[in-house]
Amino acid sequence: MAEFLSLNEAVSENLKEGDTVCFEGFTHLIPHASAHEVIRQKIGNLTIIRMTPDVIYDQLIGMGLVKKMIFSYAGNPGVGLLRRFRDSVEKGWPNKIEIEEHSHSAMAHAYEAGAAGLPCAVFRGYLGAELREVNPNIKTVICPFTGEELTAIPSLKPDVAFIHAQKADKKGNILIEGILGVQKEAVLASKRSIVTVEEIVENLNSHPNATVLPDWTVSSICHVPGGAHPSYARGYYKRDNASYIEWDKIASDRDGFKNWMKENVLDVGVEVFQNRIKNLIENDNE
Amino acid sequence: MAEFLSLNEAVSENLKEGDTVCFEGFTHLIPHASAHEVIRQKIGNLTIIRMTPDVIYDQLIGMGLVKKMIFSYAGNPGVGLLRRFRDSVEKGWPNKIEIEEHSHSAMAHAYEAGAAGLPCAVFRGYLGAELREVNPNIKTVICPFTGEELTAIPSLKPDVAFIHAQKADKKGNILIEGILGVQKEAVLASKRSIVTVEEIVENLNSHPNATVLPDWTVSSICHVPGGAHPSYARGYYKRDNASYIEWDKIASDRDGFKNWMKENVLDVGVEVFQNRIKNLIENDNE
Amino acid sequence: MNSDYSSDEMMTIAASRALTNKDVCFVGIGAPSAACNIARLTHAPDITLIYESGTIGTAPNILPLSIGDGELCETAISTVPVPEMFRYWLQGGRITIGFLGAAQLDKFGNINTTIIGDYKNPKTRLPGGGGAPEIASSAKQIYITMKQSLRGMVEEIDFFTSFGHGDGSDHRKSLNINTDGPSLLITDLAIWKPDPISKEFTVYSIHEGVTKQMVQDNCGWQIKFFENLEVTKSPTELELKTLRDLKERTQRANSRKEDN
Amino acid sequence: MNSDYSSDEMMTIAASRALTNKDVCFVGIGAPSAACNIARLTHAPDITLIYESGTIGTAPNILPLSIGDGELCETAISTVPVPEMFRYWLQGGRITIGFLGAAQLDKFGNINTTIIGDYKNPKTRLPGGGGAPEIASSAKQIYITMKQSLRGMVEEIDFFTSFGHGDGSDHRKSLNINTDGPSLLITDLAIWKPDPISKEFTVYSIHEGVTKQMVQDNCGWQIKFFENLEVTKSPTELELKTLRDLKERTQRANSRKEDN
Repeated sequence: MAEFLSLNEAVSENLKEGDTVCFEGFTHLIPHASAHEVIRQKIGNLTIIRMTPDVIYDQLIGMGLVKKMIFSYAGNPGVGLLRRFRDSVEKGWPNKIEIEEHSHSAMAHAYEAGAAGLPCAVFRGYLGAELREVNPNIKTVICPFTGEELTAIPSLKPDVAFIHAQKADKKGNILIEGILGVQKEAVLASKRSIVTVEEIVENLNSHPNATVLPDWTVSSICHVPGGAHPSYARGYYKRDNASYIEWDKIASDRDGFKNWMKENVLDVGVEVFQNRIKNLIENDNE
Repeated sequence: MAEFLSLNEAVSENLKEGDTVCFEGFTHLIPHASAHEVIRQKIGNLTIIRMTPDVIYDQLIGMGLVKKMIFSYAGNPGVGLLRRFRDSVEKGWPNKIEIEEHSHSAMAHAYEAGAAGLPCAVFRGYLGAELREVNPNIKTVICPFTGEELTAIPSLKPDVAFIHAQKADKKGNILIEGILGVQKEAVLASKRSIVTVEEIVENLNSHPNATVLPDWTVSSICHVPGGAHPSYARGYYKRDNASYIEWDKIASDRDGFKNWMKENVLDVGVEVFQNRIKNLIENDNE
Repeated sequence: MNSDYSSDEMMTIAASRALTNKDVCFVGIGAPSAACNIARLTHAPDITLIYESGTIGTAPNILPLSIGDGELCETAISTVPVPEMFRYWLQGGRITIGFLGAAQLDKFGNINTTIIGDYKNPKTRLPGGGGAPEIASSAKQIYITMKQSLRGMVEEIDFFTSFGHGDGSDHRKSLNINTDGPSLLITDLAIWKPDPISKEFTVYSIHEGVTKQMVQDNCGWQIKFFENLEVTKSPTELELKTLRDLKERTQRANSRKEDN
Repeated sequence: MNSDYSSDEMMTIAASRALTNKDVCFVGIGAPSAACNIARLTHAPDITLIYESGTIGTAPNILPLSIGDGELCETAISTVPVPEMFRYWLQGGRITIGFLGAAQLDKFGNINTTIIGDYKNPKTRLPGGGGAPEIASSAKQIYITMKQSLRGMVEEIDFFTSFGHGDGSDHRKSLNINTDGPSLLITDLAIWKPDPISKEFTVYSIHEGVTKQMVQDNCGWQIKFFENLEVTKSPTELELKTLRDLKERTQRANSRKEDN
């Protein structure tokens, strides 16, 4: 049953040094505030999972909190490469992270299989692709009816999933609308989950087939308006493209990165997020 | 790309003697009008698939159009057994159909795997269950990571899927709302598909995450108001429980069954369906 | 105490008492559905009811006649596609209680709803397993409700539609089934629990006014009783009123439909 | 004829011309996205555009900066979860054209977007494959767009992120890959198609004003040309205006956001 907590409490109660954790969001609804709280609490030695690690994973890596990353596309969408990730993989700063690399299809299947309680995902993947030569977690099974060789990878079952959603109702049911990504699967595949939301409402009043996570599937709910910034929350605020472009420059050198993190993450609290979206609020008249 | 046709044309263009066909609907949106059109056109030697074969499958079987049935629960929901199905299996009238029997979980997985383009579905199923002794299409695969023995069954890939939906837009995109069953999977798993709809509208104006089948995934669309009766269509009319209860009596003897079919199916046209729902129309003031 | 009630009502109410606010029930139609909703309307308002049609967290005002009635969707927190229901919710291990009925039941909680006679040439062809084979292995615990009869409670079932405790003791574990299996049987005459060692269903509580002999006379195997045999408390006024009101609302809603 | 256009514009417009109303395109960001939307806004209004964020049948009024921009969802027929996108829509075989870019490309259409150097100790760590490994095998055909350079079009790629025609000829079939693979390469200088037998990308059409030598000078392998080499028609006024208007709308929308 979901507990309503402050983000500070939710992170310290649910995430431990050495855990396997995912912060999911597919361009939309990326849980930035949660990642910053983890950085402030300096919870390290993490194995971080995400289909599309972008700015927050660059930050976690640059701050030295990451032991290993499982992923399928490490880029700053629409901008370029991830400079802190590259510095770690190419030069070992601040530490050389271990990587387990997959394709999007594989990761999506692995979350889906995790949510479905299966030990592995079976799909048609990696045909002729070299990742299967470098990733020992890509194996095969034979279809017992056609003899076709199919691909198998272990399902993803993180210790903790962080997601950001539009709404929770008073009971703790969570509503996600728009681009859904793999968030529902990530929560259902994980042992524990923390959901930050834009708003807490009396009733969700949602479409019968809308994506709703019942309260008993979630560990903690935190009211964090703006908690996805510079990602966006459909119906609330737009993507802050300028911030993504700026990140490329901020992350380009180690000192610049550290200074920015001190000023914008370590020395501030979760409340800064609601100021950051002020100029991005969705306006129906626009 | 979907063609708008009369149900008569759609059936004769898409369904052939000997085809494998499913009429899907999970209590809600069962395509009764389509099954009756198939019966009028006397297209036989069919392999019929459905998780929950009920009245229309009893009718197809009783009319001698069925060679084989693949299913997981053959009953008249809330009423009892299926008398024409029993007469075929127990006494061979009008012919003894072949059966391939599964569980709901297996059938749902098999449609899902068909939609996903896979040759088989892999899941955790039939543990200790005797169906695996009598159904040679239940096999196993071993998880290459944990060694767990998982269940595999062939994916379902019908020649033709029939479903009933609430709305099509002018372009042919289909909207389904409420209890969704396996209809989307059935259409995507099938080579061809026929969708009867309550209404054709200019724009669906639907929720972004509503269940919509794009026009290019459907073969034919037919405007058949009431086409699910005595099943129901959320937002249009309620389930006609009395008809389900009556069916038990109608199907209880061979002559009564044949007379009813002549009077209510063979000698009438698709237009009768809109009259049958007149007293069942959903009323918001109720 | 109220003695003016039927054994059916006693069965439904006894089953409802076994449910708690923390349970997530996979509900079948009939007695299980009534029991779950009585629990929701009395002592367990926060219980989660899931029907295999994909409706999660339903709170129907009337009892559905089928597992896919519109009422279930209208009152649900969310309605998901059926493949998702079986993959994420049942197989995903999220169900605490699976409620099953049986045409034939043996003492180890194995259930037959497939055929009477031989599978290839059945004497009576029953509906089949539906969701039961995987409910039986995926739900953390299985509660069974059925009216007792010599035809229904048999020494040997004709077909293993869903696996209970097999031949008893650790048979489930030996097949790598890691859930508890049948842990409660509620009949119109008694409440049964598996013996901790043998896993044989053993009478735990006899409904008020019922004798041991009556329970045995309506069961096809030689019954064992727990040592400290209890007596099931009769339905309270509230339980009985809640059940009867629910049934009356249901009947009214259905007849109104036909009167239209 | 209009000669006042960039080679980038020529590349995008040449790519757009290869698309038809019947196509279902799996679209990546950048040049592919622009090409698909120009096709939609000119000769192929009924083309279906799918982005891997789950948006099906989108018709964005401005170009998205990422594959998950809000604009894609708002204009889509339906937005589905990402696992469904990869299972039902890509793996299900419903995509006619997969559009890919490349950091390194070889003559057989094999693509590297993973690393430069050695996988364990890369000189440059690139983003990785994303959707590409399965797009390359599941989409009926693959169209590739990239600007030509000696660094990009190489004799041997450092990593097989996604498989094109492998070593050429029937290498795909021998791996049980039953789709066509790379069937078109559109660069800023030319249009290439695979040789019917060897599957080597061979220049089919040179953009107006470009010479054979220029194409060779910006390609790291020894080029072959089809016998009846064509000249790519320059962009029409309509094509150019549609592309520039789209880019202007996009820029305006993005800068307006920052001005707020």
